[in-house]
Amino acid sequence: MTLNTILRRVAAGIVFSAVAYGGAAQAETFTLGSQVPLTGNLARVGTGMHEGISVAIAMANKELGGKHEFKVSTIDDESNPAKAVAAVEKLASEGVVALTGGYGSNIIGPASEAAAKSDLVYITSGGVAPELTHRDLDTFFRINNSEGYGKAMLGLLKDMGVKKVSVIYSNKEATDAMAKYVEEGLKEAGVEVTTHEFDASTTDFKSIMNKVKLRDRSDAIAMIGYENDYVGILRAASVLKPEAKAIVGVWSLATSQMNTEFHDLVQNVYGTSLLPYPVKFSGDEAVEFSATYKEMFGKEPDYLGQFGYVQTRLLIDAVVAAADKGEVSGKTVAQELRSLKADTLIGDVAFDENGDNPNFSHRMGQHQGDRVEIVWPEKAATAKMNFPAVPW
Amino acid sequence: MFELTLQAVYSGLLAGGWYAMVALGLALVFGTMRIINLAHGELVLLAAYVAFEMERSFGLNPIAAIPVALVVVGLTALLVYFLIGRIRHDRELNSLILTFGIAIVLTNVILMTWSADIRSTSVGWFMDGAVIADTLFSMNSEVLFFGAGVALVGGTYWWLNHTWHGRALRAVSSNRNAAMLMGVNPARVEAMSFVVSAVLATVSGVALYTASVVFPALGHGLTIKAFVITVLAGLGSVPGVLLGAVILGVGETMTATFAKPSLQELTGMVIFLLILFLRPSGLFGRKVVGK
Amino acid sequence: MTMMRSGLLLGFLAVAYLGVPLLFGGMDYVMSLVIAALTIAGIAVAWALLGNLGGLVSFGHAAFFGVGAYVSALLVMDNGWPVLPAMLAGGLGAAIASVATMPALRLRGPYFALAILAYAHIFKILAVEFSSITGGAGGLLSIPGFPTVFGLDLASKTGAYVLILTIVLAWMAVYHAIRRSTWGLALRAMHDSELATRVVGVPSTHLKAVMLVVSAFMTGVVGAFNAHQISFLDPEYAFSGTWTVLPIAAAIFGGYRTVWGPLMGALVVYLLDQLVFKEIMPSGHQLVFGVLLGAMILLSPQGLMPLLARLGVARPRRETAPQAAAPHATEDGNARA
Amino acid sequence: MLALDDVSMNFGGVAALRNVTFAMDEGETLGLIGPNGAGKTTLFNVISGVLTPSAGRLEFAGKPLGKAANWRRARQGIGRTFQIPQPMHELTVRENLMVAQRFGAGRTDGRRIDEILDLLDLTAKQHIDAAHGLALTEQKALEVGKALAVEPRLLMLDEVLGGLETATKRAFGQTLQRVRERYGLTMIVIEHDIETIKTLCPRVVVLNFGELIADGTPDEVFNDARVIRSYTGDSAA
Repeated sequence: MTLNTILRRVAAGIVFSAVAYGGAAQAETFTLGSQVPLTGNLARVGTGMHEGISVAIAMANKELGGKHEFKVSTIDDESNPAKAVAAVEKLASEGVVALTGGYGSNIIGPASEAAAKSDLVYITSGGVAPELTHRDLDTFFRINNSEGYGKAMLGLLKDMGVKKVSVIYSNKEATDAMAKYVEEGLKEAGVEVTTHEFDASTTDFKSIMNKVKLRDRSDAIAMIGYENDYVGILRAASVLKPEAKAIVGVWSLATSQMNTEFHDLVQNVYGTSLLPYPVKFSGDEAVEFSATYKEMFGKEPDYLGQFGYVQTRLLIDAVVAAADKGEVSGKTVAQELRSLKADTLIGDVAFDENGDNPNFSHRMGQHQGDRVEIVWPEKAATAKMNFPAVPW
Repeated sequence: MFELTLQAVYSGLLAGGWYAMVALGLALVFGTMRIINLAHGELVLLAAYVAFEMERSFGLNPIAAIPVALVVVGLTALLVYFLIGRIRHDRELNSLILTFGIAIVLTNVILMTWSADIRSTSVGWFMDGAVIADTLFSMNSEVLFFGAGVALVGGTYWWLNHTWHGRALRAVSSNRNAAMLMGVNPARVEAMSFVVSAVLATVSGVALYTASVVFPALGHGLTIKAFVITVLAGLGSVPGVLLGAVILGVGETMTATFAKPSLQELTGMVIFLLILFLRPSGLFGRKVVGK
Repeated sequence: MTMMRSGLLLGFLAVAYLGVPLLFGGMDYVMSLVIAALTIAGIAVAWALLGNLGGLVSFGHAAFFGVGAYVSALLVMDNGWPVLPAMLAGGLGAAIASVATMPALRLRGPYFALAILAYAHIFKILAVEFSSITGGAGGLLSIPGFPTVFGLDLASKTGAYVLILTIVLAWMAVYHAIRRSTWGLALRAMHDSELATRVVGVPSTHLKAVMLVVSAFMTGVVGAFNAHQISFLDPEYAFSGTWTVLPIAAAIFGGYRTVWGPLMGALVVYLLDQLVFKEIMPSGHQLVFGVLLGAMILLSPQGLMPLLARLGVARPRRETAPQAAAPHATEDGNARA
Repeated sequence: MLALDDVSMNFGGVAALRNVTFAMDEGETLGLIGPNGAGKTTLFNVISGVLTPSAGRLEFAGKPLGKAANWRRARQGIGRTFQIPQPMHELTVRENLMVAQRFGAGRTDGRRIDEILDLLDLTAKQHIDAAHGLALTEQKALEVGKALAVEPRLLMLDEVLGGLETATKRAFGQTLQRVRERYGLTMIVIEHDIETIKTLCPRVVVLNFGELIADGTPDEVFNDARVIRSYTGDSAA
């Protein structure tokens, strides 16, 4: 098979699918595009978001009751920016009405620019870098940002009244940025900070923890990494038992999965969390979300699913609103999104000029026994925080 | 300061015992066949996942899962051996590309079978602290598998020197043609080196599963570490593997303690290149690197 | 024969420079795929040059790709260089970096392969650590794109396609020219008979070193191209193993001892992967690369092009019988006097 | 032209050459003989830079050779052949000579290559794959051809006549004579065949167990008691 025949087939395929989708649009069916990492080093988080997107589609279709129908066309970007761009372009050529997905600021950057070129709205919860919303893209939206995570972590640490904090962080893009943010915030508040940067391939954290224990002697330990890093750090801490009063992490930590799979290890550990676990239902949407998620995937929803769900739900609402007014385009959907104010699973969402959600502030949860309780901010708390308390 | 150093050396030592187990499997095959099995790390990882599956499905203790893992890893290793045997031309380099391909296949098979989630044992005992004199800290699993590592490396050493199979293997390793003249069937010896390598991979994989967390992308890094140690040791030196592994382990923990933890990987790579350039025969072995 | 060959070549050039943009220029997705495939092809040609002529199998071309990308991006962003000269400087930077890897030339096959891999690791760690220059783990965002040259906007899909196509073809021309020269003859001979070439005056290590520098330069320019095309860079991406794995798969598949092999291999492997295998198995389709590598090594280590040639599709330059594990002459010639 | 002073070569305790000393004048042709394992090829390897001697000094054309690499010595004018022919793989016969000329002599001169091919009777075979398409005699001729293409001043031939039929051997011996006259070469010839040595070499040097035991005209040497003793029982002589 020569290159040309391959390309010809591709071209034929694209023409065919464009026709097919064109026909479908008249039957009030909208296809959303989703470019997410299902393989590569972001596979885990991408898959989580993807599940949330699927739940949003299922719930929306049920609610809309045949008036409109939504489908999602998903392409794995393999955690690679070039492939993410190609994925967006392919989805655009298939005639999707908007895009939901994306993980990693470095991948979302070029992908959302490609979306803008095709006049498609791109909404995500996977990229928290500040630069993303300073690119003058009218079609880019995100429901969370690093300030939201950082504010929550800082707020908790400040409320604890700790004097000295050891920050242990992975030298990846998002974790590195977050660590800098937390470090500066703490210093401004007059808290003494030491930092320990580690490589993503590190598995034995005893050396770092020993420095925290013998040299830093800090009141609190802040971890900024991913699940495998947390497990490694917590295991090292459990063995070495530094005299800290609290150990705090960010994403991927105060989750039901960590609570069940690493139960003893994570006791009293804090992490960002939107909902307590088991979910204490507040409002119909959360109840239904949780039920649908369990039905579809046979497990408790986690934060990735929640974010994926919320971003997609908002997008669907905007598409429906635009359709009801007569025209679905990048411009109209963006307009709808910008004018919307919603109370969602992750709190109030309203987008500013840049497509950012300034309302976004995370909550901090704490593993307490079989539960993850929300302990910060006070007004959202479902339980008192155990402090001082560590897993060991 | 003193306490930090002591703990760094201790942690490095324990890591070294485990590294030695991983590396010896690679070094053994390398010694007999002059082939670097780039899928070795994936074999280690495969054992870890088999232990995980046994624990998840049947509630089996990871130690008890070793026989099952051994069968799976052993058969996979023999398949690798069989495929290498089919290379016709320039075996030394082509086997590198072949096993590289096999490593990619295994990584993706693991990913598709067990997903990208992180996995670790939930048997609490492995993670409990083992403290010596209030100054040296580790987890039970680390001490256990350090012991297992030293015992296995020692056992392999004994086996190579005191059994006929072992001697045959050494004979093939030092001079294939001469060994053939002595009536040794090199094909069988090579297959045997793969089996022994699989045993080592299995135990080290289970150790990994109990002491750390596993995820599909881990295998490649393990192979590289094992190769670094093999070069450090020099060809045909079993004690060299153990010592090389400890040097790497301690070098890493010392870097993490006294420089920056993020430079830990760099230490290994720099030691590796220095040995290659300055002392290509390794620290202890026969010459492994031709001009 | 020669007439037919130049006819074929002209036809190919016409299709590549005119046909493809006219047919697919409007389809961003298809163009993106082809650009990505050509990027792989550019590295694959460089890899093949080193593998075939230098006799050196590298497992760390990502090192040169990343250095080229960083040098070019930083020259443009921090020093205001125009993009195209900066790309050449990126290649130069990679060439200079390759000088640092030269001690590895003394090493035999597998050791060289893995030593270069170690360099790729080291460069990546350095890129993370020297964050004041490189932006550290966060990387560089919004790297300026290509300019407009002779009325062609290189920043457009078609423009980027023409640019990378030109780069790949230029590298193939260099590969071809070196291969045909007496240098190329000596280099190819060195692979199986190094001593025999040395005693007639061929400084084999020097020639290998030159091939390493040339290959690194080529890879660096391709890395620079990618940085300006994707407009972002971070250490993990720039030094990713992908930049080693895919080109090797492409070169092995197409046949790295031919000039056209790496290009054909890259197009077939990449497009098949993205268009076919990705559809069939959404997760884990990289598995196919592994299978492909293994299958080629076992079934046709000379690659697809020679395989097709053997089947009579195209005519090879000269058939060389595979040496069935011929024992190599001892290092010191025949030392038994 | 060439001078060896006290040259020794040890392989891990085994002495392959012991304190070998001799000198040659320009234009001389020297026969190098001795039983198997006497160190003849080792001596070639030392002179051509394939091996670095354990001790001793070498001088070529008035300059010390020092530690110059083997490829550099080829450029300085030392050409050699191998006992087991080592054609350059993947190249044709002509390309073998082109590479040798380009790198060894530092120039490209097609006419000289034609001439060498003609002298060695290889013209008809010039486009054949050198590693796989040649008969033994042709392989030996190519060995000589490569060494000649380097445009050497000293040509060292390692049993280029070995293993050939008697008639072929005689013809090839004459070819070598012509070559020497044509290019005015200094030559060292390793050869087992006494007749060939007698016709080609006015001077003969004998090695035994790495030691130089005789140096003189063929007649002197072959009547030397030590030489005869060294060959006793050695069927190859």
